[in-house]
Amino acid sequence: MKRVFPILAVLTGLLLAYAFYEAIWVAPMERTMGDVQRIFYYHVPSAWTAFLLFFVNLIASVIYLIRKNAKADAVAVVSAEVGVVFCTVVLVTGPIWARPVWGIWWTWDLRLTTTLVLWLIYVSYLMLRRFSDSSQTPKLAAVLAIFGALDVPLVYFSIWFFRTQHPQPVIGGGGSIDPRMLHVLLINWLAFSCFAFLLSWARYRLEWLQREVEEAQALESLLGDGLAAPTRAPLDKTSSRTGPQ
Amino acid sequence: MNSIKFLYAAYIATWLIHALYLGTMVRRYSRLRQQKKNLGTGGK
Amino acid sequence: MTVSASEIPAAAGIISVRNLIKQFGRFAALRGVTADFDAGKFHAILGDNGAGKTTLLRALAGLADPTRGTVAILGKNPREACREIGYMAHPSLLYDEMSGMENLRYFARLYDIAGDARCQQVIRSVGLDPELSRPIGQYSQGMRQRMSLARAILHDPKILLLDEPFSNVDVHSAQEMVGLLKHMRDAGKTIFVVTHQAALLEGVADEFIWMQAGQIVDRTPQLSAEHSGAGAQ
Amino acid sequence: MSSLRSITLATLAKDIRLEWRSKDAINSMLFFSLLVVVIFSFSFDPNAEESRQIAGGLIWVAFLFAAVVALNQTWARELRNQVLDAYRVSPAPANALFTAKVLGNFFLVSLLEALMAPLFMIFYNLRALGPAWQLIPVALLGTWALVVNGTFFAAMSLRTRSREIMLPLLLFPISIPAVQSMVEATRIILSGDGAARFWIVLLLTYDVVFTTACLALFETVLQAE
Repeated sequence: MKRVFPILAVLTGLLLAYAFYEAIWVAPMERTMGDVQRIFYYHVPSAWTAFLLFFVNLIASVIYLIRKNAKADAVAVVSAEVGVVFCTVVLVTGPIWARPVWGIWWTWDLRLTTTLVLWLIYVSYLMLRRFSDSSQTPKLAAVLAIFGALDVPLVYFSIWFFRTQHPQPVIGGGGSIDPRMLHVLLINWLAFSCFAFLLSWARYRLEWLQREVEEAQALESLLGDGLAAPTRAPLDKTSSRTGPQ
Repeated sequence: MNSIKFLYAAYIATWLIHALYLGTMVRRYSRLRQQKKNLGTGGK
Repeated sequence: MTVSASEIPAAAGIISVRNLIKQFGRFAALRGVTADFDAGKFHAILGDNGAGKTTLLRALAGLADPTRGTVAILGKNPREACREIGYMAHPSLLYDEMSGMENLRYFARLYDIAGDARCQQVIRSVGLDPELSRPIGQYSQGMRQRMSLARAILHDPKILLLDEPFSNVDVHSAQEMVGLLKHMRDAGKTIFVVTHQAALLEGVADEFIWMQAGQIVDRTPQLSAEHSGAGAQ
Repeated sequence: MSSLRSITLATLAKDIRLEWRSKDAINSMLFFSLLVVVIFSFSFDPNAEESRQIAGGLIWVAFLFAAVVALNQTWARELRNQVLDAYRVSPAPANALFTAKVLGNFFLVSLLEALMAPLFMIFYNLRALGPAWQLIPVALLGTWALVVNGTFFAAMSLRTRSREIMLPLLLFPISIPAVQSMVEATRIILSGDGAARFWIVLLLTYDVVFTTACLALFETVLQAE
């Protein structure tokens, strides 16, 4: 198991490099916007990856609420955190792209605004996890994740209708796309998805380590009180290392 | 057209964000490994 | 981890606890409590602060979900058996701005008890006057504890879980409350009292349960009997 | 189930009686809302046409802050003596408590809005060009959207460290579509250009979706310990 991670890391690195090469040289230059349009190949895949991660978070939260197993909760934490990172990338590259093309930093474009609202929802999700330290944090966070997911379609429709009222420039342009560009886009998306998977896996192992250390400290604080409890804690002797609950 | 600057800015920004995140993860990882080692020796 | 009723062993007395572990983040409040309690007994739970007494009581009342292990009340999940559980905590669990009668009338409604008769009867049984219209906030600590006890026994539960019922209550009131509890135990109720004033229950409680570091370390019929672990005040 | 209704009414009656007796929440709410309205009026001095465009946003942001202050008080009385534990131990269904609290908050916030709206009309000398009666459903549905989620998240933030700040952090992101619908609908009604029907339908959907979610998940949040 240990060896797979570095191999996957190298493969992802190569894939990212190849995708970068495709985006910079291979993809045809866009007639109107010129080379700056190539931000598209980082901006859009990051958004799709972020939405994918938030979807994973929803699934993991629902599973946790039903079966209460700690692994689903850990996956929920990881997917939310890595999702927010990718969302940040989208929210940073968006304005950088809009500035040279339309001369404005921010446009209430449908996709960009939806991403912004999603980012706000999942940052509040992470805040809730950090602020509530009770043993029931996972349950509260799972409930909030479901609320967040229910909110997404409503956000999308409210902004979509708002856009029809006040049309504004659309990032990434609607309508059909040059097949070669689409090809490069998909390669980049594949590369970023692998990278996201790698990040999530590392973050998952970090989360598991954190929980193990937390549980060990909990036991330590009780045993460490120097109390010679006559009946040794059964937890030490009998139950094997079943991993943190 | 100086729009190329924005292209590089966007790409750099992307990897800067990912690098920052990886940095926090590595820092937390080493801090936890340290705590785990302390636990092993029973010291606080 | 809530466990479906079928998995819980039925025949093991009125309350059975199996390897109960409760963890609050880093702090393990209960570290594997396994015990059975019979009906109609008066149990005193003793131990230092942080021994897990209150957490155990809350787990029995269904207020604290076990991190691991199971708790069965009358063979059922604590929350399913809540009609048979009377819980009294250190805080009064009453509204300060309302009088005793108003409070009980509201809680009676939660238990589907209509009319004031039961409320008046219970208030009198704890030695208070039902017509007292002063809000709870202006009661003395002793009166507030008695009204809190009244709320706990309002729906005539089989099991009473009382957390520090005598704390900072004058000796006379405390003895009166002990007398009332003794009377209820004789009437067949199962009573658990978490307290630091073990001396009050000398000769009244059927069993003294000593807790320490999240565990039951000993169970003795008398207070003074030899036991290990924490001393009683 | 009759017990659900009777417990809801009993809890609501108890809350109203307590609120009537102390009146501390309603007084502080009123004064806070007045302050918000006045400060908003100072900071903007629009002419007639402009005021119709931005009044919608101002009014609803003012109501939002007043509502958050009210929602933070929802569980204050239950927290003082851990009365929630008495409720959790009883066989009473969690949704009865939740419904009673939401209705209580709804009346309180609606009362605030009813008192603040005339002030806005005066300060901004607003006169709706569009169908003014449509403001009623917008206000009712909008207030319900804020209150139902607000009460739910207030209960959720009871378990967190910094309770007062946690509620807005949880409530605002989720309420963005609702607030946007209210603001847009009000703007359309005041300026009279276009129909607010879409926004009212969206608000209705929002209310239905989140009221269902709250009723389904409140038990989990209340019993979380």
